[in-house]
Amino acid sequence: MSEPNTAVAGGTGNGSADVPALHLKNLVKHYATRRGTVRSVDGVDLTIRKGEILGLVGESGSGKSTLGKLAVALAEPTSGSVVIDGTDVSRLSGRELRRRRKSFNIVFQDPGSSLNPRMTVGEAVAEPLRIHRIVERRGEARKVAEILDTVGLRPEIADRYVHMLSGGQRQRVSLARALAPEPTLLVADEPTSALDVSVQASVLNLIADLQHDLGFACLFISHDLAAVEYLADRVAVMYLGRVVEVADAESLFTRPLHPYSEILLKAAPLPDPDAQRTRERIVLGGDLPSPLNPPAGCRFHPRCPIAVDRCRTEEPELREIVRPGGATSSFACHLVDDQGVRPPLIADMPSG
Amino acid sequence: MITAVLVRVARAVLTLFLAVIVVFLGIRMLPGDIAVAMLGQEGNPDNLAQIRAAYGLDDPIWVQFGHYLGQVVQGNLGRSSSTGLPVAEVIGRALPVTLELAVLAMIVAIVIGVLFGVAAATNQGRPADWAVSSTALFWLSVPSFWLGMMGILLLSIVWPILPASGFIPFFESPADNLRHLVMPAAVLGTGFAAIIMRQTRSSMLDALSGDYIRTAKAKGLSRSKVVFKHALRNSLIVVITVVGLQLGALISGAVITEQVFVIPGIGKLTIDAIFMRDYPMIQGVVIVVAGAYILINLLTDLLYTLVDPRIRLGGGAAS
Amino acid sequence: MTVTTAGTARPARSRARSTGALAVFRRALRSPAGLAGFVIAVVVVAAGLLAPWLSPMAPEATDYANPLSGPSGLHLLGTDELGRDQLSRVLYGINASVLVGLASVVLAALVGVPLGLVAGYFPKVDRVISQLVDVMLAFPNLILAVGLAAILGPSAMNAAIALAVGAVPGFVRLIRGEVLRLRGLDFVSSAIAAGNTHTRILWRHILPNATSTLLVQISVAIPHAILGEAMLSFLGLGIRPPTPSLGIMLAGAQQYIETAWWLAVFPGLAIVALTLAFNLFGDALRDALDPKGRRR
Amino acid sequence: MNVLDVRDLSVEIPTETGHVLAVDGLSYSVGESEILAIVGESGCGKSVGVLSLLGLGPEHARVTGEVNYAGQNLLTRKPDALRRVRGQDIAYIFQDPMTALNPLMPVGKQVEEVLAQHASMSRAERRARVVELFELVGIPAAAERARAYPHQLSGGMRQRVMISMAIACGPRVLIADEPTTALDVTVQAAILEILKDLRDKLGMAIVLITHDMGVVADIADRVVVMYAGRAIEEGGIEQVFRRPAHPYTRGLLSAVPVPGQRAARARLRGIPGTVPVIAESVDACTFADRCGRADEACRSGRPPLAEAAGGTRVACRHPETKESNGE
Repeated sequence: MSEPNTAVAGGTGNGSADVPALHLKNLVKHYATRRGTVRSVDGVDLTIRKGEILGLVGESGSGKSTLGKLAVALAEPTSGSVVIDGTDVSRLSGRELRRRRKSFNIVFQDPGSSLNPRMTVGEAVAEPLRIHRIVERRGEARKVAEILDTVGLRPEIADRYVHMLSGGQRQRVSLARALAPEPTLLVADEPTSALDVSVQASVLNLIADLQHDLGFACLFISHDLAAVEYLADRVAVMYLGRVVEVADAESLFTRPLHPYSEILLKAAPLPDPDAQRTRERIVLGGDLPSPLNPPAGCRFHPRCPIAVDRCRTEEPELREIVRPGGATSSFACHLVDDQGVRPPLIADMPSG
Repeated sequence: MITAVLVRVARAVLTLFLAVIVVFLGIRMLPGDIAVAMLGQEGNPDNLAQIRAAYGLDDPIWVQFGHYLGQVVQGNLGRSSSTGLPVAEVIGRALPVTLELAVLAMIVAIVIGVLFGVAAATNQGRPADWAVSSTALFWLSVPSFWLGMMGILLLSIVWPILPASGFIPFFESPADNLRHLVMPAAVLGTGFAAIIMRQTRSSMLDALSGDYIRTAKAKGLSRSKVVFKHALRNSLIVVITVVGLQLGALISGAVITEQVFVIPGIGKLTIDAIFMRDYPMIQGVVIVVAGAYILINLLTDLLYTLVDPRIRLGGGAAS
Repeated sequence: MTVTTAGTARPARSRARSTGALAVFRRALRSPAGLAGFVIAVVVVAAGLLAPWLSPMAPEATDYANPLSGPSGLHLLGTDELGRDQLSRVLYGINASVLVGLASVVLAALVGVPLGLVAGYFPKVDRVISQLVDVMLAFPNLILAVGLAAILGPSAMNAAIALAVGAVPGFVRLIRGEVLRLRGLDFVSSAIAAGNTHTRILWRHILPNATSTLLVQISVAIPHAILGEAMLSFLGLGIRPPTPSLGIMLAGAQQYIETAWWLAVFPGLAIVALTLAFNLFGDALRDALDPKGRRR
Repeated sequence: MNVLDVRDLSVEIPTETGHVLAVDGLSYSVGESEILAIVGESGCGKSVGVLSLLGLGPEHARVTGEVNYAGQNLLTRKPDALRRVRGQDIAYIFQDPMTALNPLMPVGKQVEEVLAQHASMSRAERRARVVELFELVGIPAAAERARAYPHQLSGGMRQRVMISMAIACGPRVLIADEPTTALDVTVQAAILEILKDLRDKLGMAIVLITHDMGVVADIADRVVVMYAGRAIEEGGIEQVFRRPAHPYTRGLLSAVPVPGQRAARARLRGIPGTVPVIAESVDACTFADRCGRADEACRSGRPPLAEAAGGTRVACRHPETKESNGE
């Protein structure tokens, strides 16, 4: 695997500004199931710099949620490493891992199940403070009120149970809880997709504001391209357990290099009839293959409109190029040349 | 699929093996000397020594177990200490009686249980549902042996139409056989009917609220097709499991029913053996019953796999 | 990609019901059947516990003048072959049934709940525990109880132990299933991510969310245990005479069923009242926890 | 010409905590070959509304109003007559194609069932027709797939099965209840293409329920925006997207980040507050509590649907007049 040279090689060093907030090295997670081995994450290299939001997009079954869990040591990798602030946390266990959990945290998709129904909001937010001994008991209530205030909740809410809150409020509490120990890395796994459209906006705004104020690095996982475009500095695209493209958001959304990135972008309907109906359309044939048995060669080749023989046999490595304007992009596609040029996709394929 | 079945079978065998160990050790953990227990306090030392030698009680316990296991595998369960008859033979005579009772009871239970369960579910919230559900709840609260006594009181004494006790083998007189078994089977069966009815009702309600039921309705299918072709079949999967589990409980129920109606089946044999302190017999009966129960559970599991294509075929797209 | 929509007509409010044990208990009391069950249970249990004060005579006192006499002003529920007062004996019998029943359920829960918690949370331990549970389940419930009672010898305490052993697998399986379900929910992942220890996750995050399910299971296990005690005593393997027990009374009544129907009827009715009350309330609890009755 | 005409539809659902007025005086109509989108957030009554048209809504729900189809009011028809309409004249597809298909029946059989119910065909004819239908909705290896069980198919294939089931008897109206919500975007695009294609080929009217403005923009001809059980704005999609008059419609549109406008980094504007649960029809605007421009008039009378400047019909006393892009 070639490593993006923006990353500090090896991820050594300590606390210096160059150490990435998160560095995933050749990360693999296979699950044994009754039907065989699911290759959920299958060799991912990814770096998140300090204070940056990296958007991770992909469809169901792409392994993006598993990647999120690996990144905060909620799952143990089959191989590879998860380096946070210079330390491989995937191999830590017990007390040391628990101590380190102060510096990275996660919020989940479903606000209905991500908070303990038997705890009040205050208890939920105070718990990480107690575990990591951040405030003394006396100052706890004040600290909790303060944290609730930063996520836009009134202090009275501390006495309520989760089932008394709306979805949006619950997601704010989740954020408050996750950010209470002031982590340097936050993984947000589809934090808005279970919410109503009108509520999604305020939660996206909140994440943007909090990130701006607190400066944590964020892995923002979503299938909602628009949300990712709104929030992320850089974007990674996953397909069947592999990252197929990483680029700054501007480049990715204006000129995607990998065919899958482009198809994904064009499949998301725009909330504007004129634009939506006049744009070039590419409808993917076939289905997402099973992660039990990913295709040989490039994993996308069975659905790729421009696949050639080489794609069927040889798996493309992630390559990095510097694009006009100085930004860098990484991609895993044989058909993109070093100038970032690739054959156009055939438009209007017959559906099915 | 085949490996899954083999794994399941292997598990059942392991469970049976462990069960045999438990029974074997359980009997040996009895307070006091088995030989004394067998002979009673009057046994003289010579006899005790004889018994010990005959049953190998002086050997180390693993030797005894190895010996016993070897015998069990060959189908030899030892001799009764009270009558001297081979345990396997005695059980062999009692088993068909219990099986007949159990099968009759199960038929009663399934017919009544499924029928009324479907009726209650399809009339949810209406008086019919209320009546059926309350009756089932009441029936669950009635001890079966008391139900048996009440049956005898009403149908054999106050209004004598059925015999109060006893058993006539089927091949001697089928009619008499049935006359003697009607009441025990009804008593045992209706108790389980209540359990099956409740399960059928709740899994039917579950099935009826499924999205695919809405699809079936949206297709314009008639109500009976929706209920029987779509909902019932899906809810029966759950019912099958429950019926399988209840078969074991039915064996327990038979013990006491046989006691009340004086039927010479496994249940009566067990209780008599307990009071006679006939340990080889107790050991034998418990192992046979456990074996039967493990077999039933195994068959239920396999049946389940057969009925549900999601388990049967596996594979397909991950979802 | 699950987006909550109005696909089902359930309004948001009903989905947000609290599943806390206390809330479930209160909801159960709000249903007429649940309230009735609770009231009857309280009355019958109280009658049993207050037997020494309520019963007109000592349960062993014999009225040789009136053996096997039917219900009358003197003996409201009649007398048995020794002329003992049935009402007094029934009250004492309820007392014994309730004590044995409760003791066995408490015992079963004390053993079963920790085992279930551990089995559900630690997959490696689960293999051992589940295999043990399988072995226990290989013996039909009552056969197990009968066998154990035979080994331990007849006594109230031993009956409770024998019944408890039979009830343990139910608790283990239920709690294990509940832990597995809860473990799959994000709040447990969130608790791990917050840096909690396993003990604290089990104790503070998982157990409190399993209490209502446990409550339902207990309410189901109590009538089971009461019926089980009655059966063991009926077979002569439970409470030892002359201590009055409903099961023993029924066993004795068999002999006189043709002449003294009251001996068979009243103790049975007492058992029915007791179990029915608990069953009614247990059902209401289950409905209160899960209105669709999906869980068993 | 209108194929389906819904007048003043109300649906009241009893719940444990009192009843809920899920739909409150909803009216709309859809013409031949027209795609009408009903859009709104969860709990706004859009699904209950269309399910209640043919008695598929929650049990014990009280449905009032008129549902006019082929010169008859469906709400007054007997269950048997209604059953003949279902699947034959008006067909449905649902959100989650996994749960909407019977897990224990091969998918081909499930499609055959509709044919058996409404068309007089032999078994062989039905089977052949199923293969034809599968091919029409783009299911490869149709004959083989017909024998598969739902769990053996992917989400996209399952939804294609649902669609083929719905169009089996050539219905005049297809009601699609969030047909792509459970699917990935690339699959969503394919399913939407199929729906458009079928509309063109078969000329049926489609009522599409969705919460996604992008889907509306892609496929609909007209749109009804629902809020708390009521239609609050209605019009051709050009008008509704260009000059939404209701503050809620505007809020919905500005709450979604617009792709390609990253450079502007315009802040998203959510709508404060939450959707209320309505117990009975109130004589006021139900959006007033979340609306910045609400006044006494909004709280003291229900605003009627009236023509707005932008060409839509809107239920608002203070409609917006500017183009939405001009903000």
